[in-house]
Amino acid sequence: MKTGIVVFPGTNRERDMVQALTLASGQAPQMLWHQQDSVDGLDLVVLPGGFSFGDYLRSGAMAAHSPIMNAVRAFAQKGGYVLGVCNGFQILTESQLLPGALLRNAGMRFLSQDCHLKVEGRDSAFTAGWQTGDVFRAPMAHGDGNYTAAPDVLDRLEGEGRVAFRYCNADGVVSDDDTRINMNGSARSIAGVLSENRRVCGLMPHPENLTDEAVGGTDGLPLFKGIMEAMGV
Amino acid sequence: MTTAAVDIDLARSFGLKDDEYEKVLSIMGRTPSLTELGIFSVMWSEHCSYKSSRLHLKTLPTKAPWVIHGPGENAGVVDIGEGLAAVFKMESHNHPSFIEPYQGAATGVGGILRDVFTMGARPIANLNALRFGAPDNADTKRVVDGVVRGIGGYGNCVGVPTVGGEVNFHRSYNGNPLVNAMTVGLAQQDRIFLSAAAGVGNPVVYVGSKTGRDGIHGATMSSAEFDAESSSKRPTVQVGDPFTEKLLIEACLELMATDAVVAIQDMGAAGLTSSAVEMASKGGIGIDLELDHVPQREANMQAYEMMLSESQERMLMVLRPDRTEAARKIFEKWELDFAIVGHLTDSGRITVRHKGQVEADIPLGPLADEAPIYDRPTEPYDVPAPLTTPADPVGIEGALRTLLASSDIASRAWIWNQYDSTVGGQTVQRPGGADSAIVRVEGTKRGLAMTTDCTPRYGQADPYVGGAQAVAEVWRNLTATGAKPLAMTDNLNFGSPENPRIMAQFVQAVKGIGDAGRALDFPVVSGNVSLYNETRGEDGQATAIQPAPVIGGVGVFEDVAQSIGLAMPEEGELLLVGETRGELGQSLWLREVCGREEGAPPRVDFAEERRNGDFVRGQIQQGAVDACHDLADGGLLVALAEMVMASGNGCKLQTAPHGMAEHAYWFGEDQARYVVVTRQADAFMAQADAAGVPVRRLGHAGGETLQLADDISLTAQQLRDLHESFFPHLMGAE
Amino acid sequence: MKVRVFVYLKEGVLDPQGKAVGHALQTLGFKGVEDVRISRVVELDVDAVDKAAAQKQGEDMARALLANEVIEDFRVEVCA
Amino acid sequence: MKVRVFVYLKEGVLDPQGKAVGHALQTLGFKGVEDVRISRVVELDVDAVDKAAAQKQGEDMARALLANEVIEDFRVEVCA
Ligand SMILES: Nc1ncnc2c1ncn2[C@@H]1O[C@H](COP(=O)(O)OP(=O)(O)O)[C@@H](O)[C@H]1O
Ligand SMILES: [Mg+2]
Repeated sequence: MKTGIVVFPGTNRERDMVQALTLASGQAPQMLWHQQDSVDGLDLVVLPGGFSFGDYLRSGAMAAHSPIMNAVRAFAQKGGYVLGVCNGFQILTESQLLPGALLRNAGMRFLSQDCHLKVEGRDSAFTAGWQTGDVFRAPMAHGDGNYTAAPDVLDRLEGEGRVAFRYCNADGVVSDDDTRINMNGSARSIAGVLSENRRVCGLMPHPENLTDEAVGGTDGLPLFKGIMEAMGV
Repeated sequence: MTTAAVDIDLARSFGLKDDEYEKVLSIMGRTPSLTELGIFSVMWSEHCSYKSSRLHLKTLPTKAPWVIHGPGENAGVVDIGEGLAAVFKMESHNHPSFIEPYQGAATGVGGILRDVFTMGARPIANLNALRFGAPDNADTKRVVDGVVRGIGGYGNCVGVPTVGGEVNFHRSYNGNPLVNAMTVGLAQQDRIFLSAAAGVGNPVVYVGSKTGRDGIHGATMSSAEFDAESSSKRPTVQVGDPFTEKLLIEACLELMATDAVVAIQDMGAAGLTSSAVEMASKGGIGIDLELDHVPQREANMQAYEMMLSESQERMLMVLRPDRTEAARKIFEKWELDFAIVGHLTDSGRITVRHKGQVEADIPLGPLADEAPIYDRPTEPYDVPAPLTTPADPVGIEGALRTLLASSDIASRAWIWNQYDSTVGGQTVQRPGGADSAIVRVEGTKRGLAMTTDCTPRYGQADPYVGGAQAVAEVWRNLTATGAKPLAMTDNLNFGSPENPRIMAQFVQAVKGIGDAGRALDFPVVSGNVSLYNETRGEDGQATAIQPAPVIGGVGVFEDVAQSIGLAMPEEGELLLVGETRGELGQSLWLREVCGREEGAPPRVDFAEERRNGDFVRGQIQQGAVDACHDLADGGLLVALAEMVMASGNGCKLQTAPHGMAEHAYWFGEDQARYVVVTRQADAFMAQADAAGVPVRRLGHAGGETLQLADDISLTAQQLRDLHESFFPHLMGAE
Repeated sequence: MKVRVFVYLKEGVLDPQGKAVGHALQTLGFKGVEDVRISRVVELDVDAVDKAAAQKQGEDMARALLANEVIEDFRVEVCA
Repeated sequence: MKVRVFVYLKEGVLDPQGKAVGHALQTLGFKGVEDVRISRVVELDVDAVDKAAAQKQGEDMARALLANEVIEDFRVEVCA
């Protein structure tokens, strides 16, 4: 199986992602520069976290127009797997590969702390490493993670089981209005969503930063194991 | 601007003293041009020349077998094994952070990052030491908000985790906060880059952002005290562009992996002037600059402005001529400006040309060597007498509650939750988890421990102890995680050196740092001096800050898996290592509970410090210790409460020993002490006895409360509620 | 020609920044303040033959990059 | 009354956002684009008896919070 990690100017969590993917699959991913116009031969494309183009204007906006995103779009249309984390999620919504948008955190401050996520369903490669309803810990590090979409879009996402992860507390309690749980103020506590074919996934927190026992724990590892399994690694 | 007549009045307004201007005249043999005067004034400013501090800094210990480069380079370089080196330094951005807290702090972070990656190191961690005015001062909230956002805004964007730091509040910082930023980088020992230029004819290359009229005279400004007029003298505030900095890091490191770079220097204070002068004079060579080629952001920039601009995110390099085009390609890929702005000569002079005119032509030798050095007078300092233990007005529980909620002890989570501490994927201990932050060395089992510390109230009372204690505490914080302390950087923040009392503070603090460093085998490898931290009140009186000789330290683990944190485990016996005399002079208990800032600070005994620390580290490295916390602000009981809050596990404590006031035992700030939690208490005690290290049994880990006696029992949540209330309250409900 | 592109959140999309600023203004004692909305203005010089062409360029740039039409609307002004 | 406060960076102050956006627009094929500056507009409703009072309130709010006068200038417009 071949994975690639896209690097935009300002991307800064690509090394974290290399580490996680290598731990999960035993294979080092390929690095893709944003000006490449092809992702041929890959099975999974990852858009990692960071501040692509400084996050100036809007997070992810300028990256969404990089040459490589045309290739990623075509790749996704053909059923390729795409994972976007944090800035990667913002780029996927800006590219309209995923619905909705990510606004400034409700508290107007950058949030860097652990949150808990609830796995809403295990019928995607990105969630198959857990059981439905599982709760896991993940670090957040973002200023614009406040997920929003029109009410009918939100209804559809829920109806089609395309909410991948929701913010919750350590006991799995979800509470949209509790700023200690849904810290960035996301609509319906949504932390991660899936595309219609469930092969494109975006989420704000960083499971890749908890994949190594020596560095904080392995709570995030099932995400990567699940992807590998789905692709037969 | 070019029309301003150069004379002694102009020289004074540039910050030069009359005799300094005389010296300029004699070096030049004529009246200098405006640009030349500008170059002299910034090169001879306190900030660039260290004219008041240099004599004293020379006394610091700077050598050890593991030191690769000590002071004199952009950052210190230390051997951490496996052919790798830690590269680190601390830098202040105090005055700009009062004027514009966000940009001041942000550009401070940008500047220290450049000092580290200039040397070929990838920055792997940032720390910051912050000192703000009294919580009830009108400016404090604005400054805290801007500084914290600025540090986060810059560090988060460049993708360097901010893993540690410290914060104090005191009224002496009301008009003059301290923002000291430290960066730690990682390099290969055989790929360290220095700034000495070499090779007559080699091109001088400018990379990064374009030059604007930012911060002209920032270097002289940061050496001038604040007064009512300073707002009108404000240079254009420098705005940081962390995105460009990120590109600059990647482009420079990519270039440094080739053999193109002969020398490289960031453009920090005094921009193009200091970088060009330093590179050429360190290389004993001359330099010709053609300013027409400098990438410019604004129209009609004068030579004077370009030479003094402090626009951010710029670097100057000397390249091998045959590699220049390959280098250009790298910077084009990263979409950064790249321009050949001059070349090296054998003239021994800096020559600046603009639009066909020679705007400056100065002999480098005298510019560097004849920079003024002052042995400034000092006035003997009265050190207060030790305090007789005062009566306890509130009881143990009341004092604990007060201390946990007080400004200097309260949880800093509100701050560090705005800093990305995990980016990079190597952060083993985030803020709050251990006495030092711990970052794994990518691709190895090794780790680095890092911390910053200073206790200004001790130094206010006794500057020598202030310097020595800061070093001891840093060394202890590294030790408490199991790391081997390697070296330190310092950031010496003081008032005006022209005041003999302040100069005495400075001299004594440096002496304390030096003595501690020698005794602990903990050399100084880099540092920074920030003077004139004073505010002039309406009555015209200058009030100096509490002196802050801030120390940043780095230690190493051969196997980072052996490191430990401070969180209370579920079980184990609690032991107190070190002798307790119950010293309450200058303690937080005295200040917060009794409202008194009095007495002598706690004694710092280097032999005791070293003996206890070496023993504790040895035990940690053997795997005998499950958690460890050093004792500092607030003393024993505060340390225990911090351990309980970190995990939620409680502990049950024995009563205080007889023969000492209870509050002096629980809240005294005696140095050289640690709390350890171990499941091998008997063996630990026996070995301590053999090593001559005093150890006392404190009680046991377990349960859900911090339990002192039957009537004092606080749950972790109760403790946290007290601890976590200060910042949200200060910053207002959000 | 100078073009100004105003980009603002669509009616119905919560504006966290506007909300925070409104709150802060009230805390500062500006009592009657309501309905704070913050928008972005991108000012730029374009190379256009006439006002209509400049207007068109502004709109194209807004659609292509300056606005995210999922959440934002925009308005273009050509100033002389 | 509706008040608009325009807040923009002072002449000469670096605008990293504008710089990056200008660059991106050129990459997207908008060739003649130059001198991109990004500013913000705060629109709000104030409780004021007349235009002059609204103008004054807008200026007070700009000074107190909306603009950072160290690096930014502002302009207030009252719209009916
Ligand atoms: N207090 C100090 N102790 C030790 N070294 C110092 C101290 N202050 C400055 N230095 C060293 O002097 C050199 C010049 O420092 P500085 O001017 O702050 O560097 P930069 O030009 O990068 O800002 C550096 O090598 C620095 O480490
Ligand atoms: Mg430097």
